[in-house]
Amino acid sequence: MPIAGPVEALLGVTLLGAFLVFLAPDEYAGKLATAVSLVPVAVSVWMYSVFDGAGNALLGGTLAFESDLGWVSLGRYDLAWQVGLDGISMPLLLLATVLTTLALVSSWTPIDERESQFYGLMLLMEASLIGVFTALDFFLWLVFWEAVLIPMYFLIGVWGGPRRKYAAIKFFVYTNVATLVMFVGFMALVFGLGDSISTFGMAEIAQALREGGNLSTLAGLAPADLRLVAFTLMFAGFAVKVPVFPVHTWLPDAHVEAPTPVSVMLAGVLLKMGTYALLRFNFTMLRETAEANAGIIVAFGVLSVIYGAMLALAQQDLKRIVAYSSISSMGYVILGLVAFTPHGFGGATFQMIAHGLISGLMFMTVGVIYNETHTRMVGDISGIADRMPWAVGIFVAAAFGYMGLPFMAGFAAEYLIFQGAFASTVIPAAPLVTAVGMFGIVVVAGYLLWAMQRTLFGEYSLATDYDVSRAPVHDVAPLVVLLALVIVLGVRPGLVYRMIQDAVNPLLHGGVVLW
Amino acid sequence: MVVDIAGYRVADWVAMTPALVLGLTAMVLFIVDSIEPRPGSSSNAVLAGISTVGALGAFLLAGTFLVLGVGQPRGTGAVDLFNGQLVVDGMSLFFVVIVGSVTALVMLASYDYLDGESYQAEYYGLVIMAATGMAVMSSANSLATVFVALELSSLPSYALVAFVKENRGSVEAGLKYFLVGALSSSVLVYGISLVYAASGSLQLNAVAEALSGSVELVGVLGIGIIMVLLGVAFKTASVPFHFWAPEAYEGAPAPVSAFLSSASKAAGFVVAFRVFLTAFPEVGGLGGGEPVVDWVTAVTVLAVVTMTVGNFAAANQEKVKRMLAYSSVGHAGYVLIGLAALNTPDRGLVLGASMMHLLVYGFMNTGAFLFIALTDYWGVGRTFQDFNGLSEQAPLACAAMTVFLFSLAGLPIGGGFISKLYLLLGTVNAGAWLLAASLIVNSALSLFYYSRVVKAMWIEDSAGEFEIDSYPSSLYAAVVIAAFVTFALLPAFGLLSPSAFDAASVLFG
Amino acid sequence: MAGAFDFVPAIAALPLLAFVIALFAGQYMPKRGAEAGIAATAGSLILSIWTALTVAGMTGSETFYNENLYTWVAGVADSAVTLRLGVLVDPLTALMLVIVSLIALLVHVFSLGYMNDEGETGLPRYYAGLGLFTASMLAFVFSNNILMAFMFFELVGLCSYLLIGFWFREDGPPSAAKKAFLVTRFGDYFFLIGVVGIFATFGTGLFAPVEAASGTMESFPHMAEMAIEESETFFGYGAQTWMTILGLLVLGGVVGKSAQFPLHTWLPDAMEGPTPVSALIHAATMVAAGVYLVARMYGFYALSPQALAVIALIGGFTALFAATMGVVKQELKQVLAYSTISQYGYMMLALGAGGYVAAVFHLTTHAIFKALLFLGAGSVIIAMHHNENMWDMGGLKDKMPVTYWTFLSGSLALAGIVPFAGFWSKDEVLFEALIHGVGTEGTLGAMFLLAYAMGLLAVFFTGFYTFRMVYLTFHGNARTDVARDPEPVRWNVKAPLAVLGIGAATVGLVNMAPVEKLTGLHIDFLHQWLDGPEEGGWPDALSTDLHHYEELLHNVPHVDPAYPIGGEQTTLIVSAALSLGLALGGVLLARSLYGVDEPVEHTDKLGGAKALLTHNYYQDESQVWLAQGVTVPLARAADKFDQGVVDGVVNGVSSVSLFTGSRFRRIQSGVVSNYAALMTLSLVLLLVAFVVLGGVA
Amino acid sequence: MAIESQYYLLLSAAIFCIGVYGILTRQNALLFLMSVELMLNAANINLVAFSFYHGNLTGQVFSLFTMALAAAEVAVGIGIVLVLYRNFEDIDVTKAATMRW
Repeated sequence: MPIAGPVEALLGVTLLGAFLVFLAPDEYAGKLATAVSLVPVAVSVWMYSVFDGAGNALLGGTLAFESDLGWVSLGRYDLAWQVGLDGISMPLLLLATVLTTLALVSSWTPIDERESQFYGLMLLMEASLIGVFTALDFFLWLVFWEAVLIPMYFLIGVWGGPRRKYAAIKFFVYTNVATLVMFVGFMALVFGLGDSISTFGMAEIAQALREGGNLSTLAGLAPADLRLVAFTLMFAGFAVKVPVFPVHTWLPDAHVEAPTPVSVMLAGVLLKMGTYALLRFNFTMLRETAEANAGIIVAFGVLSVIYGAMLALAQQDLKRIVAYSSISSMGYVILGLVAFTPHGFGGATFQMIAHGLISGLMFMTVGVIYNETHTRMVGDISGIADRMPWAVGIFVAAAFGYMGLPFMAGFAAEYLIFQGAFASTVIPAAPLVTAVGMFGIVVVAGYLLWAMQRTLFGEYSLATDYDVSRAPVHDVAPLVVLLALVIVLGVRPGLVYRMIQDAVNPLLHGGVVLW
Repeated sequence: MVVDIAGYRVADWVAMTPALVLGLTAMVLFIVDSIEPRPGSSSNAVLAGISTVGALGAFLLAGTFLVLGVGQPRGTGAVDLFNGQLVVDGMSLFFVVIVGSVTALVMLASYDYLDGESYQAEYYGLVIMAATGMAVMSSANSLATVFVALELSSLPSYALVAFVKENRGSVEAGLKYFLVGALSSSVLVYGISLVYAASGSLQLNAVAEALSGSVELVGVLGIGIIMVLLGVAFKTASVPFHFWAPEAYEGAPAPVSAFLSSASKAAGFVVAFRVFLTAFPEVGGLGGGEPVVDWVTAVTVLAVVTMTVGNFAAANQEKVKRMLAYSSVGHAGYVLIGLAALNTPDRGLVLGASMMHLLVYGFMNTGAFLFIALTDYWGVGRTFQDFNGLSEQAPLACAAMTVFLFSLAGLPIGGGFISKLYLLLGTVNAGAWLLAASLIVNSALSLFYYSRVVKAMWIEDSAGEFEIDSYPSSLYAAVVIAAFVTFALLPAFGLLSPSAFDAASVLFG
Repeated sequence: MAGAFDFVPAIAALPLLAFVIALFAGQYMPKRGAEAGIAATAGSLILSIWTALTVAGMTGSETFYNENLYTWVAGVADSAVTLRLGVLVDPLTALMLVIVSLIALLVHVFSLGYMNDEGETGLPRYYAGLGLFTASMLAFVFSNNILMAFMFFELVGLCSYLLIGFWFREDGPPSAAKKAFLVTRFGDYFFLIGVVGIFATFGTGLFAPVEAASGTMESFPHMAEMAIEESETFFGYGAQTWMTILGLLVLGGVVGKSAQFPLHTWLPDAMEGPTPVSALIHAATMVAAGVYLVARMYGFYALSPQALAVIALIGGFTALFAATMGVVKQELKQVLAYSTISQYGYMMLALGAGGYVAAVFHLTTHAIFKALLFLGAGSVIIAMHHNENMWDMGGLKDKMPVTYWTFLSGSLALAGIVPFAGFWSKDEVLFEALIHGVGTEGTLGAMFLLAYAMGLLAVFFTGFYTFRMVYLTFHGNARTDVARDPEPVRWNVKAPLAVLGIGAATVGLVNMAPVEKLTGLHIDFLHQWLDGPEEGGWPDALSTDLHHYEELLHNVPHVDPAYPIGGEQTTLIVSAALSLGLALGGVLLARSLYGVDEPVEHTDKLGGAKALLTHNYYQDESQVWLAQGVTVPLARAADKFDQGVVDGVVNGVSSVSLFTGSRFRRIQSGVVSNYAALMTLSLVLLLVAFVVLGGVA
Repeated sequence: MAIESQYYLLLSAAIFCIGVYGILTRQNALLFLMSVELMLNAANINLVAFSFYHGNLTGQVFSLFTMALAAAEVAVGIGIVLVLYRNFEDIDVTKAATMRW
């Protein structure tokens, strides 16, 4: 058991870097932070290259870069510093590190006050995200899970748009309540298991629950009801982060008010926390309950897809459009998860990565255009393609990626989800439900094409009085990198899909089996 | 009567040394001040130094004893003094640690705060006196000692609140605190007398003994228990005897507010824990039987009402200090869960959580009030708007304040995260869904109003351009230390939590 | 020894390379990237021809090829399907490859004249688009499974979007591009469901079985066949029904791409794109993709009578419907656009009515002559300085002879005048529809006959609008100054026209089935080409041969030929004479109306029908209404609901709690006596609650 | 002969209630203090009576403590009342109501 593995190194570097950046003078903060953030990228890429995990972290798989130390002993329970990676968390970790670096680069232009604080907070957020995707002890995980809120609150509140204070506090309180609700649900399970467990190790609890049976009555709740209650509370809690209709309303506000790089992180990584948690907790630990209520769950998923898309159709603000379409895309993840098929789980997880990259790309592109035009309203801009050919080119590419163009990551993810959901034996009337959900791909094409036609093409005109010029290289570079990643993953999903499958398949095979 | 401490066989009273040290410090302060040729002119530094050292000493001694296992099962087992009028066990030492640390911080901060004030010696003396009272409260094992110690901590507190004699706010606060205090102490003592009537003794174990059998005068006993509960509620600033708190905390000098809202509250709770769990377990139905006087439910009601009233009233205050005062009421409600969510085999879990919450609270709340002291010192106003853009002037202090507030709100930036979640967990464990729900609602609300301060400091732009000229070193030091400890208690929560949970489970026999 | 089949992927790879080069290096090239495109397409053409020859067995090596080359997504778990990309080469593929790469090459060359010489900007983007399009189309053609087909199908859609919207600075093109992608995407939505369904049903999407090391991987049409024989059930449906459902879902994509009713509306708008693009994408190839897909998986459709009936009806109706709209159009390219829709209707009709060869034949000939017509139109447009209104033309015959004669050849083919290509193919289509309609019992036969009737009627209109176009454009007196002195065109315009002109006149020879039937000469080469050898060879291995299809048609939906009038030969002659007569009738009417020096509009004679026709039966209006009149208000309503109700609740909660707080504050009245009162009161309350009621019990 | 213990209880309860009544009705700080004293002494009655009833001296001893503390309390109280008078020119407890809500 290594005392300090690469994961600890990642956390250490980012935290240390964060404090260095806090102290750095504003004019160097951006460059310094970017430089610092390259270390986690390098480390995580190295980890990916030597990744030797197998199976699912919670179901007795062999973990990569595991370390397990005692932390706190509280009454009956021991909290442990337990981290490790499996095929699900590894790609998400990569997503977090890479996206952070790119977001940092894309901040150079828009962020022009209190830089050192901004970049320091960004690094703090990266550290917490790394923790979220690596921690395997519930309490430790919860620490990072909640820690994400703090930098996010400031990033939205200080550097955000006109209604930033409202958006920040809304995001803050909303998600915090969700966490507490989820916490109650999970704890009900833990106490339901009684003395059979003595730690908050997610693996231990997951396996205890999957063996079933040994769940005892708690406060007059019979085991079955207890499962249902716990599932409901946890689902409700995580649904806010995802977000699922009807608990999504914090998202558009947060997205619209947040500065672009923060939106990138929010859509790219933070939303994935929700689905990651759903996968780890609800769908891993309470399989039977999930299967029994698949009809209701999938309803939420499909509803989010269609409803989010419809809302996006009604928006005038480019950022709001992308924000609502994120709700739609995350709905697919729910659809895939609840299918309980290999491609369902795999596609859902892959969609987390794909949507992370594509929505990040989308927000960055909108940001680049905003940097030049200082407006995001569809009505204010037209014919930008005339002035910013490359940025617009990438915008078009990103939009088609969002529409699920083949050979881009989005298509792979969505197709796999559909494939999995269609064949699902759990979802009632699976083919029909899937078909309904799939209609999202038409609507998404609708609003994105409409928005592009209005803003990018036609006679050049601009409502704001700024002269639009080609975007600087360091604005476009991150876009190119992201686009490249999207295409690479679209042509060769196996790069991450293989390890994902390896990690999700055990979920489908009853008890604790290594695939 | 000898007791074994780390291998040395010493007289049993040695176990009380933490409290004695505090008492002696008070005496020393009086001596120093009285041998001073020109009365009332002894050096602030010397007095602050002595009292800080004394408090620190008590804190360290108690800590050492705790580590050495004095009064705990793994060590000598509970040490009874004066035929069990006083007892030294894990719980008492734990609370002396809280009281000592808070007092030390306050004393350290007071050095700058009192700069130029008159009657400094009296101030330090009174604080240490009150601290001594609280230390004794944590050991009090008889209703008599409880009452005496409680008064010993209360009387100096009244004076301290009214310390700034020429300030109407301070005086008004003192008056209200005193009147409410007098009323509640008479309620307490009447309750004690009724309990005595029913049980025929004041020593807690004896009371439990007497009440274990069949009790005549049940009604009397019930009235007595409820009155005792309310008498203690005054000390812990719980509804309905909380009315003094907002005014007292707002009107008193900030360090005193810090001292009262942290240490005094903790002392009140240790009394509550000990009295109700040592003397009235059977009566309350904790023995498994039908409850004779269902004080557990009563406490549940008080807990819910207290946290709700405190937090909702705090939600839209104009003055930061008063907001903190109300939030302190709210936290009393959280801690009461330790006496309410007992419908479970392992009650040590939730009670230990309460104790840990009080420990963390001791640092984060003290720190928050000391930050207010700092702003007083700078002459920054008291309202939220006055804090706008403060971070540009004093980033370090504001960062510390942010740590305090977010930790109070239960975010993972300080020990408050774990302790609060552990309270929530305790409610789940006992299946007390009502408590769980109200805890969630209130904690969410508290996040809202705490972050109003953070917003003012970091997000809002400063309206009035005040200039901060001097940075009071000792006050700063106190704030920063408090912040550091608050933060450190997140990773290092385990340093003290085992003793807390052990002490808690011991109390349930 | 590496045979032609090892280079088949290169057929698509070369244009892809051209795309990359043109995109990034285009602006540094003298012809702005055209070089890359021409070289690549030429290469593709050569490779395609080599492939075709190999398939024909002239190189002596194996005459077919079907391999999985790339595992796109490996399904690790047992129940997880594996998704692969692979290449299938059989005669159909080979034929289509040649057609596509040939026309792509010619269009590239033509573009030199149409774009470069006209001094357009943004040419690298243009040639990159053409390259990517050619690549995806070719890859689509040799896809060996339906998922791969779908993926490139979508890419083709993307390219069409990019190229239609090439002139993005104007308002029309971007809008048309959006419409094109959106309408086809709507069709592809059903297609995608179909693909998912096929994989979910059979675990494979192979068009034809693959001989892998692990053993034979069966194709899904064959599996479907088996399933129907054993009458299994899928998802609660009988095999027959389920296959029909899947087939119709896939058909959605076909209807979208091949611009069949009701998803045809995008094609006329697509004429906003540069004319060479119209020629390549919206006439010869992309639109053919839909029909090609049906032909590709004909073994599947042949299993479902309902699907066949739907296809045939859609085809016949579209043929007539579009032809009528073509009658009143003013712009040259508009007429061609509607004729395209109509002609693809014929192909669908043929496929539906079991005329597999006829459909492929018409696909071939149409590709040639429609490309020709569009390029001809392009050359006219150059001459007319991008004025497309036929009423501003006239008398161009003498000014631009090459264009005229080639265009005329194309028109004759389109109108279906013997002996031009169109005659042979269209005649075969109608003949097949007729005999199968008569021969098949029950509703299916009736449907075929109905479709046939519509198709036959459409022949007249086709003849009419074609020659209306010819007369208005080239005959009579020039009606504008530009027409009097048109801009000359260079070799790079004329050469492609010449090639295609000859083609249009002669491709009919590849399958003169009537002559064969009358004389017994075996000159129905296409028929033989698609029928394959009697035993062995690719038919056995792939079972994508005509013979197999006819078996299926006979066995499952019981589609059989029968000859109403006397024997086969008489029926043949009669039907040929009938269609030719109608066509000539249309031509002559056009001549009498517009073949004069100063033609005038006769559309008013149509009366009420005129408005209907000029507004395309209000198809666009209705669809626009569907998109904006229904969807947008719905979206707005959803937004209102979201802002008002869902978010309203959230904000409501917070304001309510704040209000509660402001009330709770009031308890703290500041007067100490009140505190005492409240304390006493609560003490009493507690005593009552817990002692009087609770304790003393 | 001894008096039944519940009579003592009644007496002390009566005195206690009188004290409470005083607190609720009197606005003069000193009267407020006196009422508190009444309540404390009510408690003392109980203690002494039941110390006799139970036959141990605990109660009587404790009542001595209570008196002492009551005295101390009054001392502090008077002090506060003094400064109250200095600041508010009155010893009406309801006057000092600047801080509220």
